[in-house]
Amino acid sequence: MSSVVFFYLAGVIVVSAVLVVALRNPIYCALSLLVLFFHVAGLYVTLHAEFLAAVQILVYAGAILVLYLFVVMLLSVNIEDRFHHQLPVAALLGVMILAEMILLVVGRHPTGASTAEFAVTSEGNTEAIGEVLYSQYLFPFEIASLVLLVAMVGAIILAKKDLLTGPREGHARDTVSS
Amino acid sequence: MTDIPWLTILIFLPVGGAVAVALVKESSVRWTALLCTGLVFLASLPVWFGFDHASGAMQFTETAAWIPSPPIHYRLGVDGISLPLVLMTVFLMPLCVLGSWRAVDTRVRGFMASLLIVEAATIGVFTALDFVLFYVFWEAVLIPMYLLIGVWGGPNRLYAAIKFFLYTLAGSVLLLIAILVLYVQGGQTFDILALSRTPLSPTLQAWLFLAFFAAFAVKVPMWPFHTWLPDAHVEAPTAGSVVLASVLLKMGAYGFLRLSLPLLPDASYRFANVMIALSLIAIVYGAYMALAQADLKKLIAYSSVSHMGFVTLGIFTFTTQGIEGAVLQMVNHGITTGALFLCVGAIYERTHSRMIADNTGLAGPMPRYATVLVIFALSSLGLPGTNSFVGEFLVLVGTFLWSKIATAVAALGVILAAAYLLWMVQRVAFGPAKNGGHLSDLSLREMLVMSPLVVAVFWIGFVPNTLLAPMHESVARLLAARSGVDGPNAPSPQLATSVRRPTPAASPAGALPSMSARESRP
Amino acid sequence: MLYLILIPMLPFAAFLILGLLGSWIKDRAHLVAVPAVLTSGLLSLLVLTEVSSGRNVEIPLYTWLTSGDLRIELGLYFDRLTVAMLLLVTIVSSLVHIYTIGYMHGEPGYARFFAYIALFTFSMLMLVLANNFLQLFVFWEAVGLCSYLLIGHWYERPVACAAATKAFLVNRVGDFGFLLGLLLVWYSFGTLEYRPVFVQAHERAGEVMNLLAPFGGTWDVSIFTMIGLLLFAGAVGKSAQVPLHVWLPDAMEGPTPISALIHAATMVTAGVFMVARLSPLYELSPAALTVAALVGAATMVLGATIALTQTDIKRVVAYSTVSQLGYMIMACGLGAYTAGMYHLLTHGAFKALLFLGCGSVILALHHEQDIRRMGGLKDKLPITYWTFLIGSLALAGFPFTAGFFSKDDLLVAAWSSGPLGQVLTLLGLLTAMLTAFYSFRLIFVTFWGASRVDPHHASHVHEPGRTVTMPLIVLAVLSIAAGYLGIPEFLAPVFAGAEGAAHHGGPAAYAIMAVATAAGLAGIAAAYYVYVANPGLPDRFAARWQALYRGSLNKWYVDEAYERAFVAPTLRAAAHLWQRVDVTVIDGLVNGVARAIGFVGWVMRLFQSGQTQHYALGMTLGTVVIVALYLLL
Amino acid sequence: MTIPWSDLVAVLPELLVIGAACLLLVLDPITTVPRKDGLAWIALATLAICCGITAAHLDGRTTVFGGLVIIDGYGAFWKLLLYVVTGMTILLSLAYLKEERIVLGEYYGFLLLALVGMMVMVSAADLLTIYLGTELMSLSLYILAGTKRYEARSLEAAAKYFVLGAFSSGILLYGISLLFGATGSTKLEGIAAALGTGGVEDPMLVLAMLLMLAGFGFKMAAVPFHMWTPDVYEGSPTAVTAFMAVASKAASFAAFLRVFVEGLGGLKANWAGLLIVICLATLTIGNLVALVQTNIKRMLAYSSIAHAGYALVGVVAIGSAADATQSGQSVASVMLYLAMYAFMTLGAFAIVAMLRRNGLESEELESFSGLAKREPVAAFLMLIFMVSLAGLPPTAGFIGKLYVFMAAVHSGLTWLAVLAVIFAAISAYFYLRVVMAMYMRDPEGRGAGIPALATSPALTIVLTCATAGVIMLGLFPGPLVSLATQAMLTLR
Amino acid sequence: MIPLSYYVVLSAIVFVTGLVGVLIRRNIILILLSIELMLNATNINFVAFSHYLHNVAGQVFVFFALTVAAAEVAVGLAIIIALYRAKSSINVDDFSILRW
Repeated sequence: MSSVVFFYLAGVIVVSAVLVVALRNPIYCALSLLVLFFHVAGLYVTLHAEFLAAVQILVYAGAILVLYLFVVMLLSVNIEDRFHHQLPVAALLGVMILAEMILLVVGRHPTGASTAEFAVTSEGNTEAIGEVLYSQYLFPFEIASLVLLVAMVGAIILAKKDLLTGPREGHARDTVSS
Repeated sequence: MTDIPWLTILIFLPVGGAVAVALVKESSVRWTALLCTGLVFLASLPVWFGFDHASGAMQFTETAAWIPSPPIHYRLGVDGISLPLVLMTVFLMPLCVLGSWRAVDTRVRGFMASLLIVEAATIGVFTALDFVLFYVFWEAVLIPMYLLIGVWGGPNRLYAAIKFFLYTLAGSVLLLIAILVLYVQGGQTFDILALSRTPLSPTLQAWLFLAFFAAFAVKVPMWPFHTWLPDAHVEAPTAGSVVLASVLLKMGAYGFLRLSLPLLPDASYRFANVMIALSLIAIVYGAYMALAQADLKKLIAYSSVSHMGFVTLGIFTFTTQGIEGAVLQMVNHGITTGALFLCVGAIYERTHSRMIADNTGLAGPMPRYATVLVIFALSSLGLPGTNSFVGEFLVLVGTFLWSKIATAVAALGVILAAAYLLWMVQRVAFGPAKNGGHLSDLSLREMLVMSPLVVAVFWIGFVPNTLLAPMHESVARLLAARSGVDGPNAPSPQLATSVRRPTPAASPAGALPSMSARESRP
Repeated sequence: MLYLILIPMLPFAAFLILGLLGSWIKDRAHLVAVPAVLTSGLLSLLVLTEVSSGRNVEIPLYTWLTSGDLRIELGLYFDRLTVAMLLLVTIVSSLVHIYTIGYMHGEPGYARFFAYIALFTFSMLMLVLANNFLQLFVFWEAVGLCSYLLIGHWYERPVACAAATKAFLVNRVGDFGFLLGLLLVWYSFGTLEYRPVFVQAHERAGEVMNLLAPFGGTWDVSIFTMIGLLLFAGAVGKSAQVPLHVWLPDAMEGPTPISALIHAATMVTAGVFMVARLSPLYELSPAALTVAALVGAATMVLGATIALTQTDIKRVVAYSTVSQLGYMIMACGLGAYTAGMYHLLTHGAFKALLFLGCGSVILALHHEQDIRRMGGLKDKLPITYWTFLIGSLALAGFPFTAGFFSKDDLLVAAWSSGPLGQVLTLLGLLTAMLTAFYSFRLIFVTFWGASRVDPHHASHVHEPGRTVTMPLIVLAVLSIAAGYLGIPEFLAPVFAGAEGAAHHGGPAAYAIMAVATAAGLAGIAAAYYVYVANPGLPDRFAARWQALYRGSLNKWYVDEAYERAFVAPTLRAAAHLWQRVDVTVIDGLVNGVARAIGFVGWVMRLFQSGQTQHYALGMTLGTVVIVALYLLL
Repeated sequence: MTIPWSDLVAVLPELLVIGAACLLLVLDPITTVPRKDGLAWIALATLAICCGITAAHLDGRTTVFGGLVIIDGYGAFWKLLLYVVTGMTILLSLAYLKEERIVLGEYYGFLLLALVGMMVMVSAADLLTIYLGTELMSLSLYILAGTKRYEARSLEAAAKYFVLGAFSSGILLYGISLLFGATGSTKLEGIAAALGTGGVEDPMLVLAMLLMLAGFGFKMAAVPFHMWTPDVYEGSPTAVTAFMAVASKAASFAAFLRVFVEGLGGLKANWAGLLIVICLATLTIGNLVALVQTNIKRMLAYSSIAHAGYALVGVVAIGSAADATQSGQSVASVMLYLAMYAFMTLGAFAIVAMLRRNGLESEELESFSGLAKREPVAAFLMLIFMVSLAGLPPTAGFIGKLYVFMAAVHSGLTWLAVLAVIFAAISAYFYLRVVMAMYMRDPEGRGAGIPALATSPALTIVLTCATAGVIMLGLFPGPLVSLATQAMLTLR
Repeated sequence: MIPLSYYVVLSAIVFVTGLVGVLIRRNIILILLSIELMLNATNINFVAFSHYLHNVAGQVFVFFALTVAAAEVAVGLAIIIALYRAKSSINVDDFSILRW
């Protein structure tokens, strides 16, 4: 049963991932990414990480992706006519890397933990995470908040319109006309 | 007397002078520089007179901790080998300043400052007893010299300057690694004297020798690493050429003497044949090159290659005479070649050409100049009674003990030297005056520059012992250290003190025609 | 004894004074130089008295240099040999000094000239007085220097400068051997002082060295032969022996007094003196002596043959000098040192005389040197003529002149030295005839016959002043008297060890004397027959024996040969070596490396395309490559 | 849930800087343009205080927050260095922003936030903290790179930096995840323990290690992860470039060393092998491509790559060191090298930043022509920095190289040292080109066309500090050496 | 029960896909999407490992990774907008003023 679920999820994840990369229309890409997010969340559930699953849906699907779509719309990005000309090299490379990884990862002699039969019960649940987050992970939490702060302020600075034209574009080299 | 740190004074007085030059007002820059170099010369006199001829040990030594770990010290000292070189340096510097009194009229400040820095650094090289300190001074010479050539040089100066810089640098970086290897392998110390007491495996010695060789051979310069020299000389301003020829080249030879021989005795001895071969090539080849030159400075540059060949030749004969001759020859070359460059500079100031063809028959309009030129030319071709003869003769004596054939080849160089120098004199000094009487003869200032050199030429020529006496003990010690080592082919102890015809065992195979009569003699 | 030091030092002092204050002293230079040289001449007479009483004097000067066990003490060594040379040098030098006053009068380089000849006198004296090999060599070179400076005295003349350079270089070639010989002496004996070496030499006769040792072969040669030959190379250069004789005739570009002093009487004889001085060494090496003898003989003949046809008055005398030096070297080579030295001294007198004679002729004719534009001068220049005649007679070995005695001694000694000697004696006799011929050719062409002098000089050709003529007279006297001073007896003790009882006398001696005299007279007669009796003859001879004539006239093309064989190739080689090897190969490599590095950088730079995704690709690719490397290794 | 106060005290410097940063961000809108300089001075003051606090941590080693953060001498050394560098950058920016007329109070805030990120990086004991620190630093730098947005180059730089940065951090994160999988922990000591108990053979470990290498390599600008460097350095505002070139490189090296020595120490042999390749590549590319640059900033970018290569020589020496003391000395050598490098690079960038031509920043090599004629002092300082970068005595650059190479020789990597030193000789060429331009060429253009230095007190201070650093550390490196040796001991 | 390696392989595939996406898409937005793929692959790893190793740290890591991802997206999109305003293009290969 569980394996069926896994293979379903895995299949969809892989396919949607490929689609994200392969589709021409950005909108479709974003949407297939959305599909991917949901299935990843599903995967989390099967791994007893319900909290993360929820966050995945909320943050990724709810926030990030919407943001993407918003920007795509805003900039009215048209359909990408062609891939970057280094496609063949990149593809080849991708295959090689995949081969290497699988070689290295699967070729490892399994440590006892990996094949352990008993399921994880307690770790997955929310308060466990909450507990650690606010006690021993307090400091990283703070840093994370700073990261977000930087992101916010930075985004504002970068996107603020009035700052766009330099005060001295008069003699500024290759000045941007806005 | 010795409680005053004379050597430190010698090194840092010029540095102070450079700072002063940078600060004083434009008009008095020259005088400041002259004063400073003069003071340095005076400061060297106590060292000269206070030096104890009877001891070959380092004297006027100073030690101060510099960097705790690894233990790098500020360690100075002079012995009979470095003393003459220091003296020569401080003796020449005031003349350089005087010599470029008029020649340099742009950015005099920087010029004099660079000159003083070079002086400080070279004195440092000659007196440093800590390997890192030595290296620091060694490299510190490069930048000011680079500026001297590149800023105040001739039309093609950029090329010459960068070539000089990179070539010599490329050689000396390997020295740095060698130093580190020595430190790691040789008992965790940078003290040159201590290192000279630590035995190293022959293979390691060989590698280190090659590294040293890269640094020193380029500096000397030995054939075939000499090609930077003509370019640098031709483009450099007069004083630059003088410093380059008289002082910088000596650093290389001094390196061989102070570092290769004592630290790597076996390797030095093993490579001796190669070194001698290169020196011989340099002697003859340089002379040939000089024959082909139409540019006075190039001619003298190539003659330097030839003369420095004598120096390296003498060093690697491992004989008292050879080494003492080499050291003396360093000083001689410094004086004579420096003087010749000053001569060229003097004429360049007048005719603005270094070409022989443009400066002919100067004896008519400039008798004093012609006299001086002839004197230095004769000194340079090793005429007895002048300084170079003594040096070359001693080197030849030393070489003769090493190999008669080598001596013959070297002596060939003497003939060729006579050829290109006299030919030069014949064209430049004699013959019908080309650019008529309007050339002014040497001015009082120029005579002030030349006369000390003339005196030096003849003084060393007639009383060489003044310079040789301090050397004896140090050289003896150097060779004793060599023979002390029980290397694969260590010579008999008596070879060290004075090589009275070394036994074939002591000499590289076939280097010496053995004299069957020897055996019959007590 | 210390006053002896003054002998060399007075001229040196004169040199210093003139050298430093010359520009101020100017025309008063002779007031400094002449007294100095005269005084040292007188002092040498004092030494004569010292030495003739059999005592040799040695005065150490100072330790010149010490290094290891090499220790050179300069010193003065007086014995009969040196004193004889001393007198020759000082006397001739003094006379030349005086002569110069008149000859160089009004020249711009007046003071300089005196300074140089004073320096030369000093150096020559030191050379003669040397008590060790190195001192000998040092002043050997020093006199060479003076000769160089004096030949080039008129530096505006390119010819003169060229001649000066040539003289110096050719001598250097000889000195190359000398230097090596010197080193070998030190190497073998551990000292460079004469007497220790001589002492050791006797004990160590027959010592050999293997020349092929470096190449593993064996070729044992007596060290004395090696030393002898190497040192002799120096003599060959200095004394203008074949094949290094080429510089001497060119040296005639110098002022005539110089030719008299340096290139006739003193410096050029240094080689002979050296061989004589080192006779104890040479005695131990028959081979070296034989070489010397043969070289001497060759030079003797060659010089004479060339002298026959030269038209430049000074060159004729110069070649005769070459030839006479050949005589002396030959004599020494045959072990007849006394005779050699004897001839050296007499020759010094009459050859100086001849040169000074030429000088006064040239002076009278306003620097005309070509004998074809002379003639009939005997009435205009009586003193010159008569002195010149005496000189020529002495040169020709005319009976009862100094030349007669010395040359006769020489030939007799040569004959008595063995079969080789006898062969060479015959050559000597032949040469004697040639000598007589060319010297009287000179007399007849220059002083006899009709005047061919450039007309607008002809009118006021007159005998030069007393300063010029006086030396001529003195020398003329000497060229006679030198034969009666018992010089051989004076010198003999010096070489007592060297030459066995090479006594003269016996029928052979008289025979040779007779033949030599005959040869001389024959030569004179022939000259008279050809140049006075029927003047047409020379041209016909020339026409008849074209080749011979040309050869002789062009000095057997030796100079041209050297030019082709050595000078030109060297210069060409130098130029090629520079362009092809130094600039192209060696420097090319250096710059090539630099350029290559730069090029690599330029290529690598192209990877930096500015395309973000290329960069990403680069990162990935790099990772993959590294993994691959890791997996492989 | 309990808030560990003691731990909070331990990270007081971080908290202070954070506070200052927030303060600046808040104050910025309410301060008028002329008084914005005040913000900079606030930042400086904070840094001064932090120096005081951190200096107290120079010895000893305590882990806080359940082993996520570690307060030790090693971190303290880097922090002190970072304070100094940031301080100088702030001063430089004072002059620079005024010159470029960029009115942006947040600027200093971001500098400080980046500093926080770096501080976290150097004192992190857990891959999570390191990751967060890195991201904080990077994000701030992305934005700073883009602050000169009226110049397309600045934007492009920001974009490239961001894309590649995100890419590399993705790779890094993947590596971390694999490492977590392989060792079952994200704490360095946990990892070390896991490695200690076998599992070194695990190929997944190798992959993880490699991916992390790529991630850090990107920040350290090591070949082949260097390609962003020239573009971003050239495009960013010069003051920011200086900050990137010095501070972020130093922090990345610090974190890198901590991870690979403390965490992956067990894999020394493996990563040393990989690093030799990277190191050689870095030296080659950095030095050779710099030869052909005509834009000073770009040249300095390549030179910074090259210097990363020299520092890597020291790292390789750590990897192949025979015993603990040697590896310790090697660590110290790397620390010293980066410290020395910081001063000379900052100095060079300061001069480049303030070199003005027609009132514009002029980065072309030609614009240095004849600088010595009109700006003797500036030219001389630039000369000193160039000489130091070339590694010639008697400057800091030489001492740094001396130590790194000694470490290499100690670890038996003489051949590597030889190669490195030869590259150093080659590098002299492009540094000297600047000297050549300044001293041996004549200025082209006239009037305002002639480049001149826009001097200001702030700049004077920066240059004084830099020069003092370069010269003093060159002549008397003793104190710093002992400091580094002492700090190095706390790294295990 | 699914072996751990399955998850790892899955994440590897997703990761590589994202990586290739970064290499071949010209539109910055899509490049960012690809990067998101890579991050998700990472997260899958973390969660899987934390599950199998009974270690909650992995999940915490994912949590923070999410946060950072969000932040990156914010900054990234801001840059994109600025770029778009400046050049009216968001194709990466249009930006190559800076090169060589």
